[in-house]
Amino acid sequence: MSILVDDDTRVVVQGITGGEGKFHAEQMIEYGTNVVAGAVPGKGGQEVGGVPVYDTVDQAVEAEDADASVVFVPPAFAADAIFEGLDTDLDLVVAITEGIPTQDMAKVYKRLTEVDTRLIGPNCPGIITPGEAKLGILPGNIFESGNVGLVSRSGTLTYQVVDSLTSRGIGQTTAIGIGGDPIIGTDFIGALELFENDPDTHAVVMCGEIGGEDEEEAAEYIAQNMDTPVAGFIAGRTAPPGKRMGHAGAIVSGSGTGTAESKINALNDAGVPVGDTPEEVADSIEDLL
Amino acid sequence: MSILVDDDTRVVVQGITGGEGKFHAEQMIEYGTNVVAGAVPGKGGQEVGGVPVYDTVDQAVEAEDADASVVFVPPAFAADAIFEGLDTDLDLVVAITEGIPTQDMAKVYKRLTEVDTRLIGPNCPGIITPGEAKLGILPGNIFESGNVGLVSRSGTLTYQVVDSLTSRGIGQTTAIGIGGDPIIGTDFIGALELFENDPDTHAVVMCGEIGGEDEEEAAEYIAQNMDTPVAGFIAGRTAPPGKRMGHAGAIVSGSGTGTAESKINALNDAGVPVGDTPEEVADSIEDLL
Amino acid sequence: MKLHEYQAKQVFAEAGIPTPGSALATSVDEVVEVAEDLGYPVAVKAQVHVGGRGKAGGIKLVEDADEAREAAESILGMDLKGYTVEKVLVEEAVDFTNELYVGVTMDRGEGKPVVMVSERGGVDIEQVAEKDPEAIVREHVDPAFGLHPYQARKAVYDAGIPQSVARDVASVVSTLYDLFEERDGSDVEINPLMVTSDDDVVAADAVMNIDEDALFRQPELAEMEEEAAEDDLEAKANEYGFDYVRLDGNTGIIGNGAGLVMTTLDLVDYYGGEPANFLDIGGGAKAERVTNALDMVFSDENVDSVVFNIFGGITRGDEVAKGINAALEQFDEIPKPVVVRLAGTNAAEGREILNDDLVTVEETLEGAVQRAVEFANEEADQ
Amino acid sequence: MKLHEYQAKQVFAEAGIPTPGSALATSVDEVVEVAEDLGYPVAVKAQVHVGGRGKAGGIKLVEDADEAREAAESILGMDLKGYTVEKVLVEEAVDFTNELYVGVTMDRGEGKPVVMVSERGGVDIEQVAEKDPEAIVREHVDPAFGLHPYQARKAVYDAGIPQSVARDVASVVSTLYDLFEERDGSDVEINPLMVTSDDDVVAADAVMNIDEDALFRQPELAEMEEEAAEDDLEAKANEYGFDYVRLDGNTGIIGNGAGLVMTTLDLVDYYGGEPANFLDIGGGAKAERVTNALDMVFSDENVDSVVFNIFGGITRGDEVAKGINAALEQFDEIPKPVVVRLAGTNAAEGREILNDDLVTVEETLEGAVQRAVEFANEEADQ
Repeated sequence: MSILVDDDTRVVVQGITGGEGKFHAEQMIEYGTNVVAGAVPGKGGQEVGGVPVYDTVDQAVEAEDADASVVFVPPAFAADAIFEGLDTDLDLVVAITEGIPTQDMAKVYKRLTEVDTRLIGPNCPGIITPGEAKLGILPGNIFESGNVGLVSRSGTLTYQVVDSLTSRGIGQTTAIGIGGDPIIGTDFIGALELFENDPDTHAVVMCGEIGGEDEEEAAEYIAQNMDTPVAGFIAGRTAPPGKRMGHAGAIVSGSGTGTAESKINALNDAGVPVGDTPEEVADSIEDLL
Repeated sequence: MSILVDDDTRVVVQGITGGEGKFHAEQMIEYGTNVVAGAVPGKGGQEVGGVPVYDTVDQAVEAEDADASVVFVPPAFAADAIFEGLDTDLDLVVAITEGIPTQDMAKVYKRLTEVDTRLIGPNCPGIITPGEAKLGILPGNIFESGNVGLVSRSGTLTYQVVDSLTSRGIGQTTAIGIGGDPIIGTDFIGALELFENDPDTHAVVMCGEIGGEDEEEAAEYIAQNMDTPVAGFIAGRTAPPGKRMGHAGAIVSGSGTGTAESKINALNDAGVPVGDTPEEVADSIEDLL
Repeated sequence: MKLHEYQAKQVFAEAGIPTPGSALATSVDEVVEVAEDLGYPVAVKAQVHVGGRGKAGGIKLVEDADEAREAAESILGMDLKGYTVEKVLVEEAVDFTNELYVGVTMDRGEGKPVVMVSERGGVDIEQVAEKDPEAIVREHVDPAFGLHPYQARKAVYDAGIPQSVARDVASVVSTLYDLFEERDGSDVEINPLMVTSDDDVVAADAVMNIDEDALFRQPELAEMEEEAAEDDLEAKANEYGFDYVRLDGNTGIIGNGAGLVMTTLDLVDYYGGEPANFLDIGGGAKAERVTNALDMVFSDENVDSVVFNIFGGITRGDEVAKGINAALEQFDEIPKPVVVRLAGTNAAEGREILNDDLVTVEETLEGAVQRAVEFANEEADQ
Repeated sequence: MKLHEYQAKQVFAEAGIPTPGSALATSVDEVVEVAEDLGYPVAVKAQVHVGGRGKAGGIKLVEDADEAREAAESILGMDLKGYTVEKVLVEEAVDFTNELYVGVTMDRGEGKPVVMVSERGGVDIEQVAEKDPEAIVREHVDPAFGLHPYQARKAVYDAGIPQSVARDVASVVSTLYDLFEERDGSDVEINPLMVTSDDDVVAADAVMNIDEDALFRQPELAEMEEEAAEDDLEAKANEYGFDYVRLDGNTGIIGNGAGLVMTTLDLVDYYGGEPANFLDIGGGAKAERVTNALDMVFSDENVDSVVFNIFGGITRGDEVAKGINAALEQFDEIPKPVVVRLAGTNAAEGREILNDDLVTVEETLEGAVQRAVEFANEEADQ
């Protein structure tokens, strides 16, 4: 089993005719993802990688019965594309785009309270259920099917941890990059809840980083609601206050909230071992399984 | 019994220091309504009619444990006042103000889908439970306690019908003026539903007028969901298309929707007798009781 | 409140919607002059608030100065469904390959603005809506968010607008929505939105109706309103602050409260009369407002009698009666018979007070209306 | 992106928020000249992105020309927490009776903007927030609707702002929110908002931080950014389009992906080294970007060694290795030792390709970091 995406997921790629969109749509298809359509205004009637392109998401969903979309649309237009996905009654929208203005995302976040669609991202690598489907830019070949769930605010850090797991023969049910922005659709708790309810996920890796209080809230959630064991990692222990560390969301505020220390303590208090290095996280998972 | 308001309703008057607000707050108190506070920015600490005034609705509710408000605020500021009422977790907001821009009301209408508070109005005479409480500008002395519910888009037309009922010795459970604007908080169906669920309401008078399709939808609701008998009246049979008949909402569109004929037919089809004159409505109610 | 085509086009053009070159003219010479400046062919279009101007002869396409003069002579001063044409818009004729429809209005049932796009422009869109509703694509807008750009595109693509102009049409739709929102529109339309052989789009007509309740925050449009008012009586009603609608009959009607006034109209009709107007004087009945209301009704030369129907609610009937007396006593002679019906709080006392020498007092609404209709029929027979 | 006080005040003043009379000066003479124009007393305020300027001697109140000259001499050119002061704002001193705080920021947990008002302005508001959170009233804003006027009033009244200035403060709050929204603010504050003895309110300081991801639609503010940049290396990073943060250590760090780069920093610290910077070169590793990244890191004279950590995901390791080789071969001599760690797809092939003459190749992240820290320590010891 897996969470959110699998063999049956029928995917629309929003922005499929752009450079990134085209490249990753083809990669997704190559991985075996059931990409059924693209959606790009003005490009209706074209084909990319054998997939028909429609002018609107709605038309793509109508014609190809899609239930998920991946957004590869430049930052200035990405929030609009996400709204289009959310308003089209999909089950899942995955927004890869980095650099969406925060106030655009605040509006999207409001809209999320009004619809049943789940949003992953933005500014995320996407989601993968190894061997079945990937929606996003994750390198499929480093993943292996198995029983560890993975949720992370970061892309390459995820790959680093997955690489350690896979090289030890530990496979994954599903891996989700929730994204490095201050406002995201699915937070740690949202992902952890899904893993907790997935009988095939026997342990979860949670990779956090500085900024916000999402990890602290997740720690509380884990302590109160999870039977599935969790191992953690927090990036940014050495980050100075007030500086944005690459991700728009990775910033320790001047008043000292969002520090790695606070997050590590919260996780430890919740019984979650937090590795000092990525390899230590893989060690913990080996212990927990 | 009654619907929505009674002896226990604790009322804040928004705009109590204005001419209208002051006059009607005093009338409401004189009628026996439990007016516990006023709210007017910048007038906190004053008193009107023995009632303390606060700067915000929130402060009034906190201090006086109010659960309903009546809005007597000029049109330019009325939507803001309604938002303030809706966001303060009241059970009921009654907006008397006439002339609120429709687009302001569209935003209020959206907000109504997000809160549990009920809005009556705007551009309405308010609501009265005879002998217990009135929130609005209705002339209390023409009402009498009894077992007929009344819901109307119009003020003086309501009084006309009530006068006919009372003079025949037929009293009322509650009378609601839902308002003459194109976008209102509580429509006919909303009010009819409450009357249907009130065991003391044995019959309902529904006074509609031209414009919109609210009466047609109410007719369908009556046919499908109501055991309580309803008698109807529709004003505006002689109104020409494209002209606003006093109320912002009372207009037969150029394409011919919103006509009195369509409404009368729909009500007749739902088994609702529609009087040619107000007296005929009172006749029907006598028959139905 | 309706803007004239030329006013709406000015607003549209300022917002960036392409419109044909044009100028307003009020005389035949001016029409020819403007036409020469623009270059032929031009359209000469009557500026009156009447639908179907084209069919009624209010729009003419002209190829040269002679035709322009002829058209101007026939249109300026003509009577178009009761309105005298005083202004015409002289406008470049657009060489189109296709006519589209775009509009934004308030869907009161949904409580939301709705954007409409159709490939079937250039005809009576309300007929299209009735006979072939599928031909008009509707996209509702959440007023808290405003129109998302994707929604403009969706409406355009779903309406089957050709790819070659889809982007431009979507842009017009977005601008139109912005105008609707920023200018407190109640109904904003372009019909037709013409597509030229170069795949440009041009607003060949323009409708812009404004929410009257929002004019207080639209001073620029409120100024246009004065210019747009056409009926003297309706202009007078604006001045007095009355809700007034002029009708064709001969029984004048004054009352308080829209629903009750409408009901009075309906009863006039029910009892065989013909209502001359709708006039709501609002709450209470102060002498000055009563005077103004009577002035309005008597200014309508069709009026043969007046029914004055007041339901005293909070305001007591005796006070209302005093106001009515004071107003009536200002007339040397009451020009047409007036029937007064007074109901509600202290109605009996009020009826006592009313001056029987000046008016006929009736106790019931039905009785008052019947009496006024009789008076009107008598006067009309004289 | 942070605006300077003088830039933020300019934006606030244009939006209608009252600010004291002021002018920017870059020389001692200019300070005196401006001060004379404004009239004494004036404040001379260092324009650098440093908190607690007052305590650090960056703000001086002066009463006459001599004092102004003295203040200008001490502040201009001074080192304020690592930044050299090149500009000062000379500003009318406000005679205040009370100091308030108003601000708007994004509450990321709620996903909503939040308006903040406090009667306890003029001090470090973050300390107030920590020690006496009740003293700051917070009102969350639904971003679809924007700030309702009642919310501005509610925040002001709940904060206990006196009736005499409540209306003006609410108006400043509304304007501040509009700026936050229209200018894509991430953090907009006035601390203190001074209340004068005439019950006027004046923004005595101004903070305006802009969402960097929104600068594309804020051209006017983007221009101010250049003016505001203070660190040469950070300016260079902007030019190259890198996410770069300068730190105090001597181990340079280059990597791809924010999380992985942060992790590399943390490991440098974990293994006893000190990170010199955060530098994310983003996806892939084209030769040009690698060259630029190395240029950046070597431009920092503190750097004694470099760890280059690339996780090849979609981009294959062999391709990454070629890019790194090509970049390194452009150097006549590699200024400081570089350790490369390559992981992910085709990592082994990539490691084979890497030029051992120019860099030290490590297989694991831990190994690479340890090696780079050793190099840094060795270099530092020389």
